[in-house]
Amino acid sequence: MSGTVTAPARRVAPIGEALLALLGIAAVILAAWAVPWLKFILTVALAKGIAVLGILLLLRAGQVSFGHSMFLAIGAYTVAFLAPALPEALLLLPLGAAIAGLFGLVIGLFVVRYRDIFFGMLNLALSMVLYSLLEKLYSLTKGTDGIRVSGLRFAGITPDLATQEWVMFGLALGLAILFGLLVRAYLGSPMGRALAGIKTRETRLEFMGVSARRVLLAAYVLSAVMGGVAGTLVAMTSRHVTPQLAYWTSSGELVFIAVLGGAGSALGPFLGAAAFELVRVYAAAAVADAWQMILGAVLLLVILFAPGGLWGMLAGRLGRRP
Amino acid sequence: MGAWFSENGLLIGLALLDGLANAALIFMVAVGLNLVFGVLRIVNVAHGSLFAIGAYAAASLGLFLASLGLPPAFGFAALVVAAALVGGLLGPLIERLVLRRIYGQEEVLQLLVTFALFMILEDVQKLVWGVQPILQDAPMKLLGTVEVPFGEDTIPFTAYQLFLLPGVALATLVGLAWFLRRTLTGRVIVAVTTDKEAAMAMGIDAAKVTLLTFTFGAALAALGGALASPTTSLVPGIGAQTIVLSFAVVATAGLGQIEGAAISALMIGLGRSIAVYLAPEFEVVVPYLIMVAVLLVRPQGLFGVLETRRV
Amino acid sequence: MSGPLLSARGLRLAFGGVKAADGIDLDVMPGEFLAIIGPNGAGKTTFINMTTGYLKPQGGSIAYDGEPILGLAPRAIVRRGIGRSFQLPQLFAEHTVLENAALAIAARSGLWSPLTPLLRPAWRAEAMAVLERFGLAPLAEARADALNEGARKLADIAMAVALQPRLILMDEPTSGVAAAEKMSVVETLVRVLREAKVTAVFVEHDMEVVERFADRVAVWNQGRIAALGPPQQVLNDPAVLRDVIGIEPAHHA
Amino acid sequence: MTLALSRRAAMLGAAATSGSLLFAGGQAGAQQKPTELRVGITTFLSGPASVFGVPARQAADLLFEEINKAGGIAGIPVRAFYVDEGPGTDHLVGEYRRLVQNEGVHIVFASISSGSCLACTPLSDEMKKTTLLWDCGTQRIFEEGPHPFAFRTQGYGTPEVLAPLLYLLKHKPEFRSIAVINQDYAWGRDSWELWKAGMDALKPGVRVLAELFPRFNSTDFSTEITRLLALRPDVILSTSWGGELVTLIRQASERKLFERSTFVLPVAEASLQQLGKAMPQGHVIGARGDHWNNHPKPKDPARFKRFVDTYRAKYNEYPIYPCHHMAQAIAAMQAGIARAVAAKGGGWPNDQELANAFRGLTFDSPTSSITLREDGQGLEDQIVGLSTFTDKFAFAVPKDMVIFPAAMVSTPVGQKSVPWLKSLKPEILDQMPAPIAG
Repeated sequence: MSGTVTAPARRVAPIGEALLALLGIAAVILAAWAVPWLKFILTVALAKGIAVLGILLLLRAGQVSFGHSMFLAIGAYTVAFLAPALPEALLLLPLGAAIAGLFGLVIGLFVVRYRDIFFGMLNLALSMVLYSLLEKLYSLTKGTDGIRVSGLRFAGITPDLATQEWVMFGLALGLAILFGLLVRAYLGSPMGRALAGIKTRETRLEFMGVSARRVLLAAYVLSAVMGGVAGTLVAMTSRHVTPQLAYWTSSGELVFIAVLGGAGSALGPFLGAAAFELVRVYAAAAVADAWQMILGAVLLLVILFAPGGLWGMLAGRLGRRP
Repeated sequence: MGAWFSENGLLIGLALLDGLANAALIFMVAVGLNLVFGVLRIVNVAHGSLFAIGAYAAASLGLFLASLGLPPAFGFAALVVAAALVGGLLGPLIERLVLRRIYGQEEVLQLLVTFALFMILEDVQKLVWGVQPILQDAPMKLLGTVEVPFGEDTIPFTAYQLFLLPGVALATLVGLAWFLRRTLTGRVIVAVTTDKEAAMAMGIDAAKVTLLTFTFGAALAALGGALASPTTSLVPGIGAQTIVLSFAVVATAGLGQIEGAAISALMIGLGRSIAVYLAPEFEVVVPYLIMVAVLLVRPQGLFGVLETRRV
Repeated sequence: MSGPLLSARGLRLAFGGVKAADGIDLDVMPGEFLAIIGPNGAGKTTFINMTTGYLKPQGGSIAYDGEPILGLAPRAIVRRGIGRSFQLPQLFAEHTVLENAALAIAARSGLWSPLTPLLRPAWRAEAMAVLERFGLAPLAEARADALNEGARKLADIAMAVALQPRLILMDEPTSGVAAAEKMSVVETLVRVLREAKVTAVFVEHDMEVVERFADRVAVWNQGRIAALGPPQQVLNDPAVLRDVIGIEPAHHA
Repeated sequence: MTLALSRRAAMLGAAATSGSLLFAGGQAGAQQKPTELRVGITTFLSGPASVFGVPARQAADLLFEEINKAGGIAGIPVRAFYVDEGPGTDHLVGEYRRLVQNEGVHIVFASISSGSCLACTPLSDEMKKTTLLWDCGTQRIFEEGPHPFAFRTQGYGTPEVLAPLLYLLKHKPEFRSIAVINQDYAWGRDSWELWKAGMDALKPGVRVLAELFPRFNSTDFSTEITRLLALRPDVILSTSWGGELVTLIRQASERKLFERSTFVLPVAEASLQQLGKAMPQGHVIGARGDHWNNHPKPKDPARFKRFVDTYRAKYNEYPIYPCHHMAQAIAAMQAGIARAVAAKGGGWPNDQELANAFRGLTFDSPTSSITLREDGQGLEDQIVGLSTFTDKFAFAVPKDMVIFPAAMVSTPVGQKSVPWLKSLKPEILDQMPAPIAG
């Protein structure tokens, strides 16, 4: 078998990875320029990719969070709640990230005591608590209809529609690159390497004088921050937030994207997110009432026949080159 | 406190009656999920879809039988037959074609495979049964209502929800406990749940046990759906809600725990009903709060056993 | 001469009805190699687990370097300088041997900046040095799960040694190692530990190994120390031979 | 296969398929008449609200087929691009952009869900794309700010709540207590707020015994029904719809709640076919408009009958109100485009000119005439009655119907619904037309 989700199949030389990343960036910019409506899709895809980077960190520890979209929702609702008073996007972004990170720390202190199914289910339960509250506290959140985000300013300027789309796209791309590099460095650091230890050799970590919980907590908080960043980006791009962002199927989608893209590289989540959004959009356009089935079938095929995900397939191909 | 209770005590009593029916339905689904987890070590997200398909199949079959002019009592047969059909057909199909290929792989892949199945089955339901609500409440009507005294007033409850649902759940619980402890097949399932390697070393055909358990679990989910069908109209999306509640029940109970599932289903069912009276805003949050609270105190669930697992 | 490095007094621990430790008293002197022998289930691994904080005894005390360590978490005990290796090697299977060693070095230095590469030059050099001492340098780039049993055992111990402990507890360092390479593995091991001035306690079933490398032997039986002394003396004790070892070692005559 | 879809491949694919459309849908200048009229339609094709979305889509398919057979609109065929509202608002806003920027639609029909409408209308402002709000009911749309490119071709929450309220006050003036059980989302909450504002103005002192908002998409109301049975309110209001309403009515009637309290069900019409004979008689029912199958005096009876019959023949069920709302949007589109083309002397209108044509437009539905006010809101009459059974239908229909003229029950332009309802005087009841037996 050529590798698995949580462990890279084969290592691609850093130079190859960098080249691929550059190629990807160029392709994304080209596509956004050539096809205006794709700009929106790609912005959302980049944002989700950032959230999936967080999932990837946890996957390295063998842990699946089936409730991670709660952090995305926290970031998004931070924007929705604060935008009327504080319409400055460049402040809302770090604020959303920080608040999500804070939630990540509090929730993390609780959930890092659990492993495997319990870890996944607890995250699921907590995200459902958030979802239910967002849905139920109608006077605050406008319930399932959600809140519209309007009148954002960027460094004090209110750009016209087309400019704002480009600004959001640029922000998302920039942050995707930033977090991609950060996660890449993180995974190469002792903190990142120790994550794999949680999956199989937690005892050994303890007998190296390392607290496995702290290793996992650090990754969890970072992943929550990235979820928050993704949420703020999604909120500012779609300019409408709903509790659906926190529903368990949304979290399932993030894990879906992680597996689709492959966890072998920080590029995986973005590959996965772009493929996911595009398949979804094209499937929805082609067969509006069976897009879910098509996505499900894609997921099934990937897991059964290419468990390394898109990155695994790419890496396999690159690895064979002389 | 005393005054409050005399005022609300009766109402809470009523809430308990509602909670019981609710708990019975959640239990039927959760216990199948838990059984499957015990043997396959897979949390089956598509379990909720089996619930929904069981419900749809039961309603369709019931309506079909009624259209043949058969008496409404056949509606009950439809519930059982539909559940058996769904479990007996879809169960082996899913296990053989899909799950079998991913045993021993990483947990996340197993979970996602069932998530993929869930997505596919959601649309299959729409393609087969359409989107208009379907309902077939002949079995509920047939049993009529029971007047429960409430102060000077009486409150009508359907006998279906007051007696039949809890009765079937109880019978399932007792039957399952008997099956697992007293029959050879049941003991084999317990053995595989407790220690798969050891069981295989003893010559147990794990493939057969897995297939059997999954089929059985699927039938339980379908039966849960079939039993729910007379009380509700069937619309797209009922599977997604059911499964996430079942997760809460199973995690609260402890993985692989049968009796535990009954007790946590009861806690969650009653908790929700009481919340409708006391704090309706929080009704939806109650199951998850119960789960989180339980896991805070007992990380392995109410009845879960640390490290060594058993049914 | 200074006092004992490790001192256990009256350790008691029972699992159900089975007494895994029934009043263990043991002093380990600095610099010595102490072998623990005894039948399966005698409580040898339990002793290691209690000393390293993995199991909590129901009674008794353990002092390390004169200070009580009972009740400390494993990682706190490790930080005080007690390392251990495992009967089944606990390596990070997805990582290379080099990364495994480097991770131990990173753990020891407590430097967990998320932006510092694990294989920064200083750590890489030190990890390579450790691997070279164990003769594992040629395998540095191999994935841990691709090693044979002997190399895995050595790598496991190398990780413990990379933490620079003063005392190391090894659970059957030679079990599973092919007979042909066993002696060379042990020789490597002893050489490295002597060089690093590490005191060692090791559980061992092979009497030849015990005889050649141990300074003292402690014989475990049913949660007690049945005999304690130099190998020559203990391994010739008829009671030990009969009750504990059970069979007469063929080479011993 | 999709499996092999790498990012690069996907990009190339996207660029290739959209290449020809890159410059579609331009805005100003001399407009060339397109070869087809592209209509983007957002509707629920998945999730619980697909009980509305799918029949509406069926109605649209049927009508477009008819229109195209008869030569299309302004001489060009119509082509629909459907978008599913099911996946959520964030997905939908992307799809709206795709419709406009990639598919190059000329007009958009937006949404069943009020949430979707609230998200899409600002997009219509930004992209200057004429958008017909074809089914959503929130009063917030036009009351919270102008939307120059958006028009609602049917009634909305305020008249749909006020008409049943007036009907109840006339039918059962002596009621003293009420309970509400609504779905927990904007429509459920907003409709209760509207109702309460009107009720407190027209009949102060009614006791509210319970305000129940079970979560959206609930499948069991046993506990809520027990509570309502114990409380014994005179009237129970529920603006719920779809499977939830069916479940509520079934469970409540089984447990004799309909014998204890009078129900007011403003959105009942869409569920009556499902309920069949299970719908109790003598309760107040509404249709979000006037398109009951037993409408006492439809404006164009032949057209009404033809639409219902064709729909029935094709889909084996009666059209429900979303089908009629879809038909209204299509009729509005036909009238609007005809007007715009006429205003340009036969030329093809640009986006601005198309939008202008809809302001103040009057168009005919099979049952009445609907005028789009200057704020974009359509004026659609409301018919409310009491549930009953006739020989003609296998399901409940209203009797003692009152046709409320739209202007009477709609908030005047420039005012907000809640303050306006609070300002109502009981005299409004005198303006109410007399009931028609039906």
